[in-house]
Amino acid sequence: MSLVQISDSTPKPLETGRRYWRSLEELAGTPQFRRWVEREFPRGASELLSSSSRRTLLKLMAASFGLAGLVACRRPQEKILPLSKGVEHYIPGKPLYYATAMNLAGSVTGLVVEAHDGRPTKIEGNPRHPESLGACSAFAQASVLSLYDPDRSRVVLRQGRPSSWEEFARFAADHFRAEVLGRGSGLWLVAGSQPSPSYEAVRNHLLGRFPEARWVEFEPISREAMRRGAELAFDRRLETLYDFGKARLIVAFDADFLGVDSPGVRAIREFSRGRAVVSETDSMSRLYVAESRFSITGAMADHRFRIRSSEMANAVEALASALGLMPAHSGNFPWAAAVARDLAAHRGASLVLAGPGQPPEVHALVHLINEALGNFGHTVSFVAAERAPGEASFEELAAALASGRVQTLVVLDSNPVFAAPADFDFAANFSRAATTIHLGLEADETGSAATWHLPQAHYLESWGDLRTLDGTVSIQQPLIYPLYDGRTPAELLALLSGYKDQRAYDIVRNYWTARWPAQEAERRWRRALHDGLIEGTGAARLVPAVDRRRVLAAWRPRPAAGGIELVFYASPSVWDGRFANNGWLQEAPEPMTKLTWDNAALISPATAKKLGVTSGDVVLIEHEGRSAEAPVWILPGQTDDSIAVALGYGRTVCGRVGRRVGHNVYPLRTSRTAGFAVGVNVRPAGRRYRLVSAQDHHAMEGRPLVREATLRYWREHPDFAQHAVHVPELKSLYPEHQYTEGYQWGMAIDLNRCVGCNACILACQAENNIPIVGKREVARGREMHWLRVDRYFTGDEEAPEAVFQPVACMHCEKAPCENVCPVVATVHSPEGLNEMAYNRCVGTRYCSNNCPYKVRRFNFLDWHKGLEESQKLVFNPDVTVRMRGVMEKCTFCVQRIEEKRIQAKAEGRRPLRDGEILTACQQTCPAEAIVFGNINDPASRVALIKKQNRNYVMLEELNVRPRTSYLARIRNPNPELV
Amino acid sequence: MSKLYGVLAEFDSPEELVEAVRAVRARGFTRLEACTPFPVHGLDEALGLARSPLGWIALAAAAVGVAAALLLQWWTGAVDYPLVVGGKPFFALWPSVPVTFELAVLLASFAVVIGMLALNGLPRLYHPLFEDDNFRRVTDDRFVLAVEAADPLFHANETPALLVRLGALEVRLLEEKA
Amino acid sequence: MASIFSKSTDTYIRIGVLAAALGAGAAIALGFYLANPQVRETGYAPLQPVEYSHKLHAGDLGMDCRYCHSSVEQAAYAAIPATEVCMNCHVRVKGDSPLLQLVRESYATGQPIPWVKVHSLPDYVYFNHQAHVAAGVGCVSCHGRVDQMIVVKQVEPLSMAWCLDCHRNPAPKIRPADQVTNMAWQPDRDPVEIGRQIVESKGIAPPVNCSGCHR
Amino acid sequence: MADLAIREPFELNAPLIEGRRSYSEITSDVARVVESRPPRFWYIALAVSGALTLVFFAVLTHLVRTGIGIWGNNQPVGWAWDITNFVFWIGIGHAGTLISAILFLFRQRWRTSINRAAEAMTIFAVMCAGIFPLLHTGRPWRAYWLFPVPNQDLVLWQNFRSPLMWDVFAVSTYFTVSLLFWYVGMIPDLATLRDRATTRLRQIVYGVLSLGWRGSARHWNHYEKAYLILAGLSTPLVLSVHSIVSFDFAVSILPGWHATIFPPYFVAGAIFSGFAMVIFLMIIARKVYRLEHLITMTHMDNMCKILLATGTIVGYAYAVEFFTAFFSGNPYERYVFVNRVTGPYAWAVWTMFACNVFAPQLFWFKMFRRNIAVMFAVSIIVNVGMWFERFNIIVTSLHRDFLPSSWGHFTPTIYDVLTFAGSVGLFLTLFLLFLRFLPVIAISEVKGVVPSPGQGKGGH
Repeated sequence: MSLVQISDSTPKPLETGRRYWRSLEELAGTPQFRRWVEREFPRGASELLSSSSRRTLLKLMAASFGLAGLVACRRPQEKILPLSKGVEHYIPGKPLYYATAMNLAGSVTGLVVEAHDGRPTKIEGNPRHPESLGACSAFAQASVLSLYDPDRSRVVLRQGRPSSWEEFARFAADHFRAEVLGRGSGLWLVAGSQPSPSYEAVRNHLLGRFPEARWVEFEPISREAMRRGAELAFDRRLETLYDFGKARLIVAFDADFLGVDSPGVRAIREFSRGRAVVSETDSMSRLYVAESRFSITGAMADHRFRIRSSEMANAVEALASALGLMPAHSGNFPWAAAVARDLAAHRGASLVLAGPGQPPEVHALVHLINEALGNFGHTVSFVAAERAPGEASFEELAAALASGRVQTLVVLDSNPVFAAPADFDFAANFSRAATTIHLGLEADETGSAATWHLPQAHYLESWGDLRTLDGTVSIQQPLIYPLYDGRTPAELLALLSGYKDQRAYDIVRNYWTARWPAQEAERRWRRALHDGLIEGTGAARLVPAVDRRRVLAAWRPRPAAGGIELVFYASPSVWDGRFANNGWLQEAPEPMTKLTWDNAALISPATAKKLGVTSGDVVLIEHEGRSAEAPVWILPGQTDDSIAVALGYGRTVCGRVGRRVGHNVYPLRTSRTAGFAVGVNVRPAGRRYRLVSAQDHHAMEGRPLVREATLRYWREHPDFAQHAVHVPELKSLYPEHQYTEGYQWGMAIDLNRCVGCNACILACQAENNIPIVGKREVARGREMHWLRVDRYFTGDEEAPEAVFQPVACMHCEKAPCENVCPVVATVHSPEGLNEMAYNRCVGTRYCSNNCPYKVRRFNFLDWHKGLEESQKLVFNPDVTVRMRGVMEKCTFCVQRIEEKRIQAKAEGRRPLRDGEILTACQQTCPAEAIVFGNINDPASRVALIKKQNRNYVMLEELNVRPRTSYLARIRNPNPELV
Repeated sequence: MSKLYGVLAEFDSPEELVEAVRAVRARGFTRLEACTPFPVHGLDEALGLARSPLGWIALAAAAVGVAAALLLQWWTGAVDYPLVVGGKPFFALWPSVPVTFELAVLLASFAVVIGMLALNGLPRLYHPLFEDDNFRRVTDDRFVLAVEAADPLFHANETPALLVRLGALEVRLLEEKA
Repeated sequence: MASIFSKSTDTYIRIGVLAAALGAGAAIALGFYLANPQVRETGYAPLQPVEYSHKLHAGDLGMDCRYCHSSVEQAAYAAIPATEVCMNCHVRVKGDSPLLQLVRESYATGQPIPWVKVHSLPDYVYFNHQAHVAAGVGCVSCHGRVDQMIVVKQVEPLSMAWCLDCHRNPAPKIRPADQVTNMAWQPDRDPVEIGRQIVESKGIAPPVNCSGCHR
Repeated sequence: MADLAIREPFELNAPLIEGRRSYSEITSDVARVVESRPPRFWYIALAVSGALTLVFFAVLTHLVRTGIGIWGNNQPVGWAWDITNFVFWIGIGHAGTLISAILFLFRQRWRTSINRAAEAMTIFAVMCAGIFPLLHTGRPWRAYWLFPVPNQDLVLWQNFRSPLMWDVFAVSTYFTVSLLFWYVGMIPDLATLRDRATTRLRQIVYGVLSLGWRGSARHWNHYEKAYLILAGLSTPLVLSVHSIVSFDFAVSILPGWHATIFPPYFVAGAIFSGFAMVIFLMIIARKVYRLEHLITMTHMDNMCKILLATGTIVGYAYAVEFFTAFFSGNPYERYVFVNRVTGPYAWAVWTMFACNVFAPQLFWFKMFRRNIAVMFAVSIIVNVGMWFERFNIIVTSLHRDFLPSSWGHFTPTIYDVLTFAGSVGLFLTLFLLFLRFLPVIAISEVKGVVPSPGQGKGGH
């Protein structure tokens, strides 16, 4: 991709203490940029027709002679735009890496972002950061695409008409005065959860100026129920922290802690370390999951109990009573006793948790159980959670709005008009406030309804700081100057409140340097920027005592409610709707259903039979007089009479990608049924709707693709994985090609660690410029993901087990694809890579037909057609952007291999170190399931792993000698329960 | 100014033509041309034509084809730019068979067709015989024997008479344009 | 009636066939000549917005390539220098020359100078200056005697075939590290011999597989 | 006149040419077709097929401009109708050379009335076929990389291990040799047309095309030798072509493709479909141009027998395929065949069985072998069936291979349909033009098999 060209056109730094790029802002305006853009993507003939280039042509003819000259004229003239002034650390074409942090609904992940010539192109986890440990989630990986989203709001809107920050500043100066707002009794502010010290300082300054103003934190998907539960148990507002690494035994009640219930990645990393086994003698943790929706956590479970969310309380109660914490229980939970015994045997090393969808008293009871099991201080700990001064609940805001007591409503980085609980009819009352101000990345449902809409700066454009649950603070530094003149929430509050610092950079820098000794300040600041976190931050861990009386007093036994329940959950693609316009996420298959570009009402086969519907039938769901429609998708393993629907779809005021994608079920979700609603009425709407799944077939057909065993079986048959299939003695007609020299690249994927979180898919997409194709083309089976995660169901249809298997090009030593390519477009490198030369490919698709793993992807159409300039900036310049008509596939991130190799050459031709080269998928994998390296070096990690007895090769009997092998999945069921 | 080409005798069955040819050659005539609408078996022996050498030409061409094909596949695959393809050898005989065979057949076929035309002196759009109006029927239902004037035994009166005796339907002298 | 074709027809036909054959041969030969990268690509020498003479700077004044193209040893690109670099000298030297008007403007306004790219490779080719300089390939090997060019001109085809010649047999193009930027290097010994020794000592083995250059 | 009949091993006692025909009658019978104004039917047919041809080129233009995506192909079904059509047409293209070459070597004289048309059909079918491998590529403007021409930029060559390369050579060789064979065979007849020509234009055109042929014994001597050698070369060639086409599949590792019986199985199928197409075209030609006495019931009858034989061989091949799949014990192989008869494309497989195996069985009965209506129907049914055979081999094998996770489904788009229909149009257009301007029957050869007026001297 000739975007590498931009390398020579890096703009000059901003004149602040800290220097950083503002390339687009600077270039976009200039004619040079426009011209560069035209040269960059030449319009063929038009090149010669424009008078200016005809002059060029004459010049060229003068400058060159004869045929050479004539021919040379056909070359479109490319411009090189060098800097005017140099920039420290910056070498054109060399990527730079900056530490920053991302906030998703209050969960913070520390990141390291790769910038090519001023363009952030790739997000990685920050190894120093406790919530990342080097990994990052699919959301983080995809967030870079949102940065360049051309549908982001670009201008200040007043009553929907273009305005300017200047105009707004004049308005604010005039409006946010004591004379107008008085003590602020009519002023309400709603904000998404943003745990940020400096931001809170500005906020508090504003609330200080207007003491009667009310502050509301609104997150459609929040941990509020957990905080309330803690309040109930400890009579204090606390955040609960889990250490899954220390837990040898985990019992999860409706808690998808590997999935959407903890959007960070620490949980996965800790959990998967607990599952890591090298030899059959090792011990591994055990996971019990009781849940209604079949989640990826459920897929990892050693025992999974299908229980409706509305009965989860009874299940917890049953466990509590089995542990002797409550009077004996009548409910029918046969496993409770055995689980209780198991827990009792793991005092201090076990962990019981409930999902954020469960009511406070359930969380309180869970705290009681954990305390009784001696888990406090080991696997469970707490930190204080402060409230903002004058913090009010969303309910109060809704009431105030309804009664017209809200004059001025400021909405920061939040979309309540779309996502507010249905019982508040917030959308209707929103306009009752005289002045509404919305700051957001897009002019969404709320923005378009507000008096003022202000473009917000993307986090990659923003200065700030972010605090994780455990109190660690990271500095958020921008990678690029705001593309569309956006501002951060802190900047807006500073503007409204006349805070001493007005610019995000000053706000955060001065906030921290003021807290440090002057002579230390600069060093510590630079250190914080470099490390991505501030030393010495981190809240004190508390181990309070549970007020057992309160907990039990608050507990009232629930009769098992009849009817069908409706469970709401955050979409692993669009979360609460905020990523709706992110194509990468929309196209990423939902881990369990493999659905793309949609949400659906997930129901069990039995329930489907009962309702007389099948996948694709639209059903009308009614509850308390509210109703919404959604297409049905039959998901084996769903709990009967329980419907799960992902939130966040069906956005109406949204960019081109996400508008009207999927079905909006917020209209069914009230403040009391945030987690689930019981007794909903479901009936077929008599319509069908095309749902598109990236995987049409869900059984392994008895083929030994994913190999698994119980821990016990493994101990009895250590080599079960190799003997799953008989491989006859294979002889070759020809002398075999030997791969014994130098580096020989290979990969091992541990199926016992992979949790199917999709992070690798998104990482691969970002690293390798993989296009999205849209729902229609996915339906035709033309998705382009180089790396896919296959999900198979095993066992009985109602209560199956699920396994995940990441599949990318296996780089077979005897690659069947290579033999059949007529033009040697795909051949083998001396280091065992199955190379794909796009520029040689004529596109016969024979290779794909002959690939037993079907990992090759063909550009059936020009997927990059009509990209806007800003979208082209996300491309990784080290990877060719493939044109229509050529085949492509996983390259083992050859660009990363070559980068390190060249670096090693430059450093005196030193050998490459093991682990020096990380593939994109490996680097981001929260579960550390993927290991890549030189199998020719017996000491390398990958070579050692391939020696393990769980190691096997998929379709080994074909004798294609893949370089990627798998480690068999091990389950660790409780002997008492099998 | 035109000179005599020879004498033309028309027959209406292949058998009579063959008979006539035998008879004429028995009398020692050598410069004969016998034209028929379809291949008449026995006629070439009667005329004493040699066996066509086309078989050898085809064989030689096929051999060239085989050599060329093997050389091409070996040189491009193993010498000019050896690439590891599916771990296979740079050159092996079995995978080379199809191309080799096809190329052999291709060259042989061309050789045969071109050889046939060359041996027959075709294309030759003009020939004295075409000057004769009735000669056209030779591609329809007539069997023609021409004795060229260039033949030492040729006699402007004797020869036609002879042909008439041999059962020719019609006998004409043919003038050739200069 | 007479024959359809006159006697001469055959002569005409034979001549025609011969001519056609020769014509076709000539056309093919010409096609190959035009398609030859050496012919097609070399000689490109666009005029630059600033009349910068490499002959003057690199040749007569003997400046080292790396003074301006400073990133050549650390990056894939031998970047065009920032205006700043020009001004390092030209604040004093010829500070008021009209030829440098654009340079001074650029320095003042921060607007880049729109240089025209001369040596341009396809988007799918990943040439890396750092690697080649580290190996000891002289600038002159690909760029020619830039120190003698007033207007920079492409002298090599920069085609894949041309790259491979050297990747298959690097010795003739390899020189001691300190001679890389020396345009006029004339060793007393046989340069190929020197190259061979360096290739052995450094263990230089240029890739000839696809992903060496295409990713 | 039975004593004058040429006795054939194939059809025991029936004259090849009905009624006693003199040489000139035969000549004018055939020449008439070219010399007289074509019947109305010809114009109607040409209009229809011509229109389809235009559609064909329109679709192909759209294809090259937009991409393979306009078809239904996908992952895992990388090949679908495109290659199905290719194999279909190549198959059709087999009867011609077979009749001319193999039957010639076997001295099957009854071939003389049909070989010319059959060869023409071959050439047109191969032309249709050749278009697909070129235009099914994602970047057809790079398709020249499939030919070993020196490339000065990349110095890259081809991969001669790839069956697709073998195809390139096989198909182009087959086309060239068939063309030569056809043309050489026509030279004497072109001379006949030249000599009968009444207009100057025709005289010149046929004059040039016939290269000055004058039927001299010397000509015939070399000519017959050449024809014999070409026949000898074409015989292994025609067998090799479809064998190599079958390698495209047999050499891969895909269950349902990776089968050793493919070469004979494909060749039999090709002859089968080829003869079906010849019957189809001959029935039309003889009717429209009243050539029933030259293309006699005997010919039709013999072709029906070949249809019966090859159809039965094909049926046997199907059976063997299933047997080997089950006998192999290879679960993937087994699944493919279970899936063929029970899976989403089962309807296509059963269509194939019905059309290819059962329909031809009618020809065990003489009444059907002599019933034009039945022949016509069967010839069409068989071609439908053979198209489905290729569809089944390609699509049903591809859509469910090793990993169930990547199983998929293929649904054709309107462009798939138009492309195929268009290729049929092109084929018919070319054939109609052939009927109009070239000798549809090998005049000189037919004369060779009718009794000579030279009585008693007993043939030749």
